[in-house]
Amino acid sequence: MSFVEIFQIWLIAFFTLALFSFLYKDNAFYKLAEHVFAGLSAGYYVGLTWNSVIIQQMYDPMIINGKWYLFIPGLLGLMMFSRFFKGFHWISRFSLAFVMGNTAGIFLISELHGKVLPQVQGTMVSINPSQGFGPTLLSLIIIVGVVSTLIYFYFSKEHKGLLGGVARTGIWFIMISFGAHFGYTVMARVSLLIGRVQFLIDDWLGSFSQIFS
Amino acid sequence: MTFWLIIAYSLLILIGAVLLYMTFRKGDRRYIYLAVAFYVIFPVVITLDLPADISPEVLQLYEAVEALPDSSTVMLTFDYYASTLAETEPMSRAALRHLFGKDCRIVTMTTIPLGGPSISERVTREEAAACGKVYGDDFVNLGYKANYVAVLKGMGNSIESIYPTDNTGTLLSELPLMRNVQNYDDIDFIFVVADNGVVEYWMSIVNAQYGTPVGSGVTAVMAPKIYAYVGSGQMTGLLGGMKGAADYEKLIKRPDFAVKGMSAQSLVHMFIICSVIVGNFIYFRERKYGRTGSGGKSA
Amino acid sequence: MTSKRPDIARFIVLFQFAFLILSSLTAAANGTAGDRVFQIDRLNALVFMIVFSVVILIYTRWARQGRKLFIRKINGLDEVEEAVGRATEMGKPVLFIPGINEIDEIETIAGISILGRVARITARYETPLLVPVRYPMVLAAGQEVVEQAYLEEGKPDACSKDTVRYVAGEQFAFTATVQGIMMRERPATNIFMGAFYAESLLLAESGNAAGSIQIAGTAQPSQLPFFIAACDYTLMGEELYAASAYLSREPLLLGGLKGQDWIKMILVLSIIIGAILISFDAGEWFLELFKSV
Amino acid sequence: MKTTVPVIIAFLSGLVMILAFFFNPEKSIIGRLEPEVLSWVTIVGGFTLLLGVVSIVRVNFNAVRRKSQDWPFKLALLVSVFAMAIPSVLPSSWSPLFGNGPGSIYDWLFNYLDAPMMSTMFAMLAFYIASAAFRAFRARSAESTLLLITACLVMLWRVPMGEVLLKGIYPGLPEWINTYIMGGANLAVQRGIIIGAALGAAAMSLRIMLGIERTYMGK
Repeated sequence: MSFVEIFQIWLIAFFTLALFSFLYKDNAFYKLAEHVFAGLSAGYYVGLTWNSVIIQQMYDPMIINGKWYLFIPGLLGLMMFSRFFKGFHWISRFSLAFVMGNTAGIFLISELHGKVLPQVQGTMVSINPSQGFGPTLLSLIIIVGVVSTLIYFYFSKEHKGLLGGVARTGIWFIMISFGAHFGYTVMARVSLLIGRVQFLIDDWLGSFSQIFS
Repeated sequence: MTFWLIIAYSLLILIGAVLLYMTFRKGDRRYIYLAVAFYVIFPVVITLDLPADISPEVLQLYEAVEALPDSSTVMLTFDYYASTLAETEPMSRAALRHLFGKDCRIVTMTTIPLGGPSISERVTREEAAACGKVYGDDFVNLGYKANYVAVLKGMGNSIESIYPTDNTGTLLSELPLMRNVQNYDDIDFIFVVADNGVVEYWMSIVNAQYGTPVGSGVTAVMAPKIYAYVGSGQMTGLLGGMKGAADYEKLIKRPDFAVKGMSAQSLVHMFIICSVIVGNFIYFRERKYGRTGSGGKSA
Repeated sequence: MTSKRPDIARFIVLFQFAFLILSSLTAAANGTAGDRVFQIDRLNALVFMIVFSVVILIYTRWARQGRKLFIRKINGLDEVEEAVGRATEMGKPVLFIPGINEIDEIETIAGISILGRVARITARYETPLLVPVRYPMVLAAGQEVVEQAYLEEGKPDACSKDTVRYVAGEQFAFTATVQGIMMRERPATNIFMGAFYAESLLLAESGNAAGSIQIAGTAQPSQLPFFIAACDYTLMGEELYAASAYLSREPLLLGGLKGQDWIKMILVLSIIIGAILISFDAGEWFLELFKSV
Repeated sequence: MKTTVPVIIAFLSGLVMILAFFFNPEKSIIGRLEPEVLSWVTIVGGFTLLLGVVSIVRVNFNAVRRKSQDWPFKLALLVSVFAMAIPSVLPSSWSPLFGNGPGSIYDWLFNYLDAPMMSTMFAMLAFYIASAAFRAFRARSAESTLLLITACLVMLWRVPMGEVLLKGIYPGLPEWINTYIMGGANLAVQRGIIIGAALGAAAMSLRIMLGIERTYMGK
């Protein structure tokens, strides 16, 4: 290992341990790591946006490919800066409206087409008992689960009587699902910790022998 | 050896019990943190291995890939950030080994600006070197382009319109592999490895609109949501988290990092379950005999 | 201004119908699937969208005409005001996070809308408000709603330029900073509304350790279990989108919720009918109605 | 002007996306418009970057100038912002250290500071999930009992050691959990939430397009 490599490993190890130290309590090391991290990541987005958006998506197509009409989003972007001038900040609403309206348009159709239709379709499963006990039970669980969850979100009536009963079934289903999800997620989180621990043990502790030999 | 294992397990249980006791005694959640750290570090030092079954979703994905004709073209995505490498990298590696082993041609890409291109470059090159594969003929790395919705849609029309060059700036027309790959029609299977919602766009845009089968490896946290899509047939097989990766490593008979990590998993899971059981036991005792001043609740 | 709105609404409905008729004609006149100008495969989505819009707009119209529309109590939303009140009593700030996504995600817009409502409450109580955000565009939108809210409550000076602040571009850098804010500024109330991912539990556990009252809302099913475990109140899925309407108590917005319920009932019926038809092998045509390509 | 024009802009920009969805991108101009408009949105977003930088610099610079609490850390933050940002916007043709390619300052800072810190923050979740489970999983009511029982069952099922234990109780139990809990109840609820949330999102989108909901201009 070269000196530079060892330096890099120690740097990573320092910031790793500094962030972990927050688990014990808030302290100066964590504060340092937190502020450096925040600064770098803000800077990272500057570089990223500059290179992959302003240059690649606007400047290059405009100058090289002659897509002159890209000045329109550019203008909308510049209008955002009206926020810096008192009395003119309403101009930035035009740009916000453009972006929000765009989002709304995409989501209006994509939520209905890409989510509601296929999920509703997928729930129409056969409950014919001739397919055997297991599949029928599964189909029933799915149909009752989806319907009762949807009913739980019904806003127009108090959850009383029949509606209340179904909604209560819904909340039971929701709790089972959330428990399952929580239990399922533990593994993912521990995996990440294993990754860090492996780094600290293999690379960082490993570098000690390099230093002392 | 067995003797030392028994000693090791007793030690594990003893330390866990002491830390749990301290948690209740002091009402301080930091003892739990300490226990978790201990249970993760221990197996990294001493390896323990236990057998397990393979989940059907993993088998489905494995079989879908296995059923591809040799030398088909597969798109492999690296839609994950460096932060989830521990879970996702073993999946990418297992997929690469499996696909290279079948002489498939692999097109890789990423929708992740932060680190995505460098991760895909590093992982594919390492695995390709191990399998003796050549860049440009056997695999191509397209890299990253902003705005994934537009990228995913655009590639249905023409990959070249979205990626005029590969990750290193070589024109696609100069890469032999890409000459026969215009759009999704020329891709037989899409293997998405993702740690975020992009995987749903691969289904709702690419699978739904172009019909190319999509299989995926996702982090454990996303897996339950994606189950819904395996059930509805929009997704062909699923690797969920480290266990999914370990299962896949076993299926391709190349056990590696994920298989090893599973013993640390076992210990932490067991500890959490024990702590919940003990916590409830004490909760019921307190409720029966009235609160007795232990700080269990604030922990 | 208000009188103009029904015209837009009527216009869109008319427009959609015209579009439907026109597109069916184009589709019918055209050749094979690939050549068509209109994607006829998506006709069902178009019809669904029109039915959806019409139902929502009818209810909105009824609401405007002053019909009484009942909306049940939504747990968590009633507590928002109380939680802000608690912060006021303790003399501590309220922390609001409108999710961690860019504004091209509808959940973020929902979060921003709720921020507008919450900012009115904090303006009324003169409670300090902290809104760290992760994207500059969310910053702009957030500043706009907060400034407007304080202006409308007649307290434009109580709102500092840095109430809404951009803290970091990356998910976990953002989280690290917010954790720091939670430990140092000790907000009495944390409100998380919008799209959250892995950081949900980091935020909620740190907030819990700092002893704050926490109200969360997200439509990300994968993060709901963690908010449920670590927050005092959690809005699930649809409730997040209902929140801004609910908090505003404007009949116009509440009307939309009734419309949603109506559609929900249609879907529930469709699921049951579809399942029965499928069970007797007679449901293929019915499934076709819900295909998505 | 201040409110009507934005409503019209929002309506039109949403409408384009809806129209584009139904038109064949190969046969009509409007179908091709979609990626174009999407990149417009990205460009507008790109410009707001300066707003972000101004905000973060102003907040921290004021703190440093007033020497308020923790000001040395705020200074570190400012230094980090500029250390990362300035070399990245300079053209790489000036020096290999500029730009954002391999070997640049930007790349180095990302790989050796930013990325490891991301992983570390993410890894902290392992500790938090354990403490959250310990604290929240109490059998206080029927609902919370269901939550904790399924959570424990699934945790057991997920790891090889637990799977052995579950099989000891009843050989079909792991399979049962996979089929009826994960693939049954869990799938059903996820679906229910997805459908409900999608309806809510679509309704919200409609309200925004029609200018009924316009918090972003103070209504």
